[in-house]
Amino acid sequence: MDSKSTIRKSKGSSFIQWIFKSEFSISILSLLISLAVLALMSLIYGADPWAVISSLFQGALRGKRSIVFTLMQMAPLILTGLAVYIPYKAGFFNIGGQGQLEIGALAAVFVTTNMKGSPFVVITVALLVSMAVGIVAVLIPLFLKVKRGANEVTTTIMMNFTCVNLVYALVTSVMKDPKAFYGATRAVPAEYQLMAFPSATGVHIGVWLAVLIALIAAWLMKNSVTGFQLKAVGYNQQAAKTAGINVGKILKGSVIAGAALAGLAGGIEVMGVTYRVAEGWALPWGFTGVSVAFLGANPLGIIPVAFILAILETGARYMQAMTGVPSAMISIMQGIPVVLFVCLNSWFMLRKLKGKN
Amino acid sequence: MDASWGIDFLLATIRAATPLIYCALGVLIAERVGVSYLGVEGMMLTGALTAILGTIFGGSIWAGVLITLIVGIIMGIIIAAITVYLPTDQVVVGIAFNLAALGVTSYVFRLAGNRAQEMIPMMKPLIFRFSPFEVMAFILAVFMWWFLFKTAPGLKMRSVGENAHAADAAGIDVIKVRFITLIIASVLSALGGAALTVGWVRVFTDNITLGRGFIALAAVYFGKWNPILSSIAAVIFGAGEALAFRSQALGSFLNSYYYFMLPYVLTLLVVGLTGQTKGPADVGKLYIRR
Amino acid sequence: MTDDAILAPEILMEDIAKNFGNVHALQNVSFHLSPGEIRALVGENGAGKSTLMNILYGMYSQDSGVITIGEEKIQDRWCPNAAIAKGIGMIHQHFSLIYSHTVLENIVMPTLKWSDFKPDWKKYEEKIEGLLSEYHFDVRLKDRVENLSIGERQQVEILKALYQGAKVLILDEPTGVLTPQQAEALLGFLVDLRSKGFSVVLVTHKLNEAMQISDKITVLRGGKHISTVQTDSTTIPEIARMMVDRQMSAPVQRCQDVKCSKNVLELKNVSVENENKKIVVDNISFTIGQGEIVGIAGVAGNGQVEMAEALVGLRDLKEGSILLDGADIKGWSVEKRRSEGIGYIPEDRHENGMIGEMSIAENLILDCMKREPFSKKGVIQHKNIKDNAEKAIVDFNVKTENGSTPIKNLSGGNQQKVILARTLMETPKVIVACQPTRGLDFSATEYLRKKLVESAEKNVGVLLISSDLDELFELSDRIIVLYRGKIMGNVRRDEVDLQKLGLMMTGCGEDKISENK
Amino acid sequence: GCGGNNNAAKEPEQKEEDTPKTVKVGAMFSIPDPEHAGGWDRAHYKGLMMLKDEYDWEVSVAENVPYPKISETALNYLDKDYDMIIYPDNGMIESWKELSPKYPDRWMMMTSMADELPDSPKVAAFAPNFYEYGNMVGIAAAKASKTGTIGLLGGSPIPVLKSLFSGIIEGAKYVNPDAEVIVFWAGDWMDTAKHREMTLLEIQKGADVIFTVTGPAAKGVYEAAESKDAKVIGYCWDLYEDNPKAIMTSLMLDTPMMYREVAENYTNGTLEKKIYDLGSKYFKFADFRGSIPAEVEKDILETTEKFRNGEIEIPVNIHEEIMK
Ligand SMILES: Nc1ncnc2c1ncn2[C@@H]1O[C@H](COP(=O)(O)OP(=O)(O)OP(=O)(O)O)[C@@H](O)[C@H]1O
Ligand SMILES: Nc1ncnc2c1ncn2[C@@H]1O[C@H](COP(=O)(O)OP(=O)(O)OP(=O)(O)O)[C@@H](O)[C@H]1O
Ligand SMILES: [Mg+2]
Ligand SMILES: [Mg+2]
Repeated sequence: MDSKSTIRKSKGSSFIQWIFKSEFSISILSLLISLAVLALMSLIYGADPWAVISSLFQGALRGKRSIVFTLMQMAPLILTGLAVYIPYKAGFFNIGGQGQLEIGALAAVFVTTNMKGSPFVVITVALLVSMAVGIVAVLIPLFLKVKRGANEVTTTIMMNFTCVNLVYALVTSVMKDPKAFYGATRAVPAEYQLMAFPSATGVHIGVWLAVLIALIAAWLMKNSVTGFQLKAVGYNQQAAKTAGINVGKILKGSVIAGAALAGLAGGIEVMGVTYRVAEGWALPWGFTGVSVAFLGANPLGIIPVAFILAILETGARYMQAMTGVPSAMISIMQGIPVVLFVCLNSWFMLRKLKGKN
Repeated sequence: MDASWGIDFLLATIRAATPLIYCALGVLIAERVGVSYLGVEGMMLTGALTAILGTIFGGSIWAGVLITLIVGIIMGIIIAAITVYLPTDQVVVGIAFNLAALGVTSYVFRLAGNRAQEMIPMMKPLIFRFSPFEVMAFILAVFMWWFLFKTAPGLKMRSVGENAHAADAAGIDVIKVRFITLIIASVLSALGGAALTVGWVRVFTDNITLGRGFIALAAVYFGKWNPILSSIAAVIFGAGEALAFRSQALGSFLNSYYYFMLPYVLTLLVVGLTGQTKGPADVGKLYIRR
Repeated sequence: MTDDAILAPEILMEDIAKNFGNVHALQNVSFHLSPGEIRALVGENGAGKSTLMNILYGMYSQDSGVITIGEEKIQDRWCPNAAIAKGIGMIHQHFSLIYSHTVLENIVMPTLKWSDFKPDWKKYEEKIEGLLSEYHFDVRLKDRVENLSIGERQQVEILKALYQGAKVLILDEPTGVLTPQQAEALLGFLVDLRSKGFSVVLVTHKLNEAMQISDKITVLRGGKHISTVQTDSTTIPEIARMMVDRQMSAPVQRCQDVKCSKNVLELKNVSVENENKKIVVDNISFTIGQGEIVGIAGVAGNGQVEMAEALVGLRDLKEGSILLDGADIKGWSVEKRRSEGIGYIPEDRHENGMIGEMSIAENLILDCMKREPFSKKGVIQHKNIKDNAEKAIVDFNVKTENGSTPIKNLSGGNQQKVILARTLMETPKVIVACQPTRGLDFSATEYLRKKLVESAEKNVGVLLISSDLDELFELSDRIIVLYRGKIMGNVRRDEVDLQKLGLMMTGCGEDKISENK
Repeated sequence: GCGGNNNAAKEPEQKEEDTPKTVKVGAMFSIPDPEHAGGWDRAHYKGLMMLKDEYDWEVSVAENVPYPKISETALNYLDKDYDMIIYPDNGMIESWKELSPKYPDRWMMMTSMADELPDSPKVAAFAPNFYEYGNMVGIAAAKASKTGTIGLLGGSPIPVLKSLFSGIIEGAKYVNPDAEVIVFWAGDWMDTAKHREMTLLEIQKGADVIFTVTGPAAKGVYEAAESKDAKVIGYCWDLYEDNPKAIMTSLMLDTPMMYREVAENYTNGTLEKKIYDLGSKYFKFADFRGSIPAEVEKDILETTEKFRNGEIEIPVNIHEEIMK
């Protein structure tokens, strides 16, 4: 086949083509366009676009403290990203990360505020319980999917609202700290908060735990029999079943693993950063996790993508505070790059499919 | 509890249900042609804003509705282009679109300045004490049911959602049908937003929809992708909301957050009990012609 | 338009080219179809037959080339709609039916107008009833398509095309899924159509079908038009030569007398239920000996698939037991059965046999990745998997660049070779092969049959489920006929002829047949 | 000392050498767009802007700061060498208590109710006396109400509102011992539609004067009041523009006066570590613009004036039962 003849620019084109085709370049391109949009919006609003954009990066990357914030923001995103990614590989679209996260966080608070013991034991138990509770939050959609064939996108969304409202109901009633001004739980006692590591940096160990989990997941996906089976089930359940793979086990296992990680994200966040669960205490980490999983495309990719989205979140807040642009720009900076990436990526895919190089 | 209490409860129920019905019809028709429409929340928010801005700067409620229709069409074209022409994952696009819409609407609202903060005039009731929005919602639901299940174009559209390849082979331009339907779905969702702001609370505030788009999604599911059943589901959810408002007046001990769980728990229950849970077979699947 | 005035338009496709990415599916192919003609379109897998017809029907758009229909040159905006309006109807290999809709809705839907808000269902129904009686079809219009058998679904497809006023009927491998009787009836029907003035394009791998009814045969090879010949002035070997452009191996010869020393598989009073709790395999017992090939004949839907699935563990037994090498395999998982020596070639390779997105190498170890050397202690051994793939590609003559190619990029025949390689890799005790050559061109078919025979010669027991009676006669030592889940006959191949088999398949038991004699 | 971000701090330091140091203030709001939000945030926003206009202080406002990001935002200001951090929201009290001991060289202000001061030399709370504020609202509401029923709507039952609403109840009882006060909690600070519906319910139960403490959702309350011809007493800032038909008047919290005090004391070095109790002299009614008969207006103003002078004493009686 003489496919090579269709390439237009022949000289040195392979590198340019590689750049052009790789997902990495698409993410850079969509980031650049988003920044241009941001600049335009600042201009319209009457702010100095350059100051806005530079403060975005300053806020996320300049100085030790900013980097620490960015890293801490990255941790829940890695975990919620995996919480979407792992079940998705097996054919289950878990949009319920937010509910699993919030209810997991509440469980961690419950354990740490009620249990006595050595910090190591209590922290471990709290994190395990947050994972278990995250799993509980996915059982209904999982059951409905397996037994009834119900579309899990919708059921997990419904579980999100159920869990979040349940959490708020509890923090404003039975779990409310009587001394708190708003509906909030008691704080995680100081000795049970996640310690910083290395201790001078202020980065809590949850961040490293999240990165470690992503690395392990990457290794498992590539090298383990289970990872192989997971992919097989995700691509073609019927064929996997015919080949003797225990589809039910793999599917349920992956969904449970995902929900556990989302629950863990909540545990880590509440024990490492916020220390309390309150009304409206959480950012939409669960939803951002969907973007993380899709932009990351694999567990290794999830780490840098979570980092980039953490930069956007941390930086955008700093940008808003320092330049006075509307806070709306924070959510704009979280939505638009993702939309752009998905569009550009599939546009290139479509061109490739249609054979127009 | 006297008769007026009943009537007020009914009115409150209908008020709360109306925006849901528009959005549910939007989601429903999109899913009927095989596109999952998670962007409904963002579209509703967009409509909520444009209706208010249109009314304030255009001088009348009907100007607001008109602007909402126009913006709904434009946004519909954009959404349709992204989800129909490009092989994107509809769920991811929907979620990211919602985030972006949240930002863009509050940005535009802020840009619009102090005048945008004004309260717009009240709509006159059309029949009894029901506003034109409310009456239209029910007419639309019945119309859509008739359209989808009794007419030829309805059959053709449902075919696209059930089996896009078969529809294509039957000479239906799948892409075009999905494209146009998504525009209609967007307009309906935007109208849902308008029904919330112009038809109900008469102001816009940031993120005013607060997840109502997703409740509409639940209503579609609950109503088994049937316009009338889904609208009834929306009314049930509306009644739940109206009940939640009244929880204190009734001296309930339950925290109001429990009431807000109601639509979702109900839907999950129905799904679990009836087992009739599958929508159109091709929802969410891409279709690419070569 | 009156019924006796049907005259199909003349069709002229000139210099059609079509690429899918780097694949040149069609290169300057010309195709001329006269009115009232039956044309057979043949070629190996991937020759471009379906692509060419899809272009004619407007499903795909050609990259270059011109189509003329009747007098009119087709401009752009050619789509199925326009094709239908020009009287072209196509029945795809994979049916284009909407399963949750009724037969009536399926048939009428394409002709309905977008502006028709009050469809006159009564009128349509009457019109279709007319067609039903004219062409001797038998389907109930109010049934949902999901409840129909494959044969009935095909009738619906044909009805749909006729109802739309198709005068040119394109059928893509229509007999692949039909039983011999159904296929025979279909071919007769097509001849009938010709006499009414229709023209027909029959895409097929079965050259005898082509010889039987066509006026002309067009051969495609590798996306190129090789030749179009008058049917009565050619022979099957000549066509075959044009199709493959290389020396054909001699057809498989199965040596007659197999000495079964020992049974590898034994079914005792096996009953199986389907999803609706209906008994579909009803108290059947038989054995397969070492090195024996046992063919299962029967009209599709008489329990063959369920029986195979019960054997490999995808379905539970209602009653009875299955012995593998004397051991009861009750309660064994699919995986265990595989590793203990039940190989399986599923009926639908796209659905059940392979994972399109995964590479050849990965598909080759799909059912044994848990075992050494492919994994050790749960860790995948990439190198061993790669080596294994390279060996299999050579051994089984799979046409591909290397083992990391996604299997969906292979032609159907080569996909089937990969599945066969996987099945034979670990020398199973018994192979359950369901329709192993369906949809394959004849060189691939021959290759597969040869491999099956070779395995039998190595003492593997083979259970061959096939709707192709020739195949059964060619390969089997014994043939078992299933009818409504019951065994109608279990006979040595040399004791039975086609006619007798046909009778048994329609429910006449062995005993009755001998009574009649 | 300051926890070590030196990079970010460099730029402003260079400019400092020639010009006298401008005071830098960072303030945080949990809601978006405080300039147009419910009265509390708006009052503080306006007060802060006054600092900018009258004292040339550099004022940064971080808005829509979610719970997990409060300390982060404050730390960003601290790293940029801001001299003063303002927390105008009780919900941020954790961060105030946590950060102030770590930055003893900066002023950190809680401009709402506080029970105790953190362990740092430069902390202060500017706590309006919500009970007295409530008393004045109660007097005005009871005098303006024709039905004798007053509707109160709060976001959620927080301590500030317990004190405030109790004050209203007692104030109203002082004017009209038969006055009935309905208390509803929306359970939420954002849902405009819900606030509207709950207000309608209060009106249905007979309330003709409404008072609400909530966030952006307050607009739903005004809308409901307007549609049923009830009157709303605005919270903390003159809200007349928000709904000229519904707003009877607003009991303003004189935040400019409060922030002026902060500024004066800061410049003179007389700012003290203490809870500044902002009593009734900080509360004053906005223009009634003829929303009620002149004699009622006059009556209200006179009575509240007497209250401010201490001529009238209203007993302190906290109603725990409204906090269910
Ligand atoms: N949708 C597609 N995308 C990419 N390649 C395709 C597509 N359809 C067909 N091809 C390729 O085009 C070539 C011709 O395919 P086509 O389906 O026309 O063959 P065919 O003659 O019908 O084969 P078969 O006998 O297996 O049905 C093959 O190489 C095939 O891989
Ligand atoms: N979407 C596609 N992408 C890539 N290749 C395709 C695609 N669709 C079809 N093909 C290729 O085209 C070939 C012919 O397609 P076709 O649908 O006729 O299948 P087939 O090989 O004849 O198998 P079967 O007869 O079992 O359906 C296939 O073997 C496959 O390799
Ligand atoms: Mg084909
Ligand atoms: Mg084929």
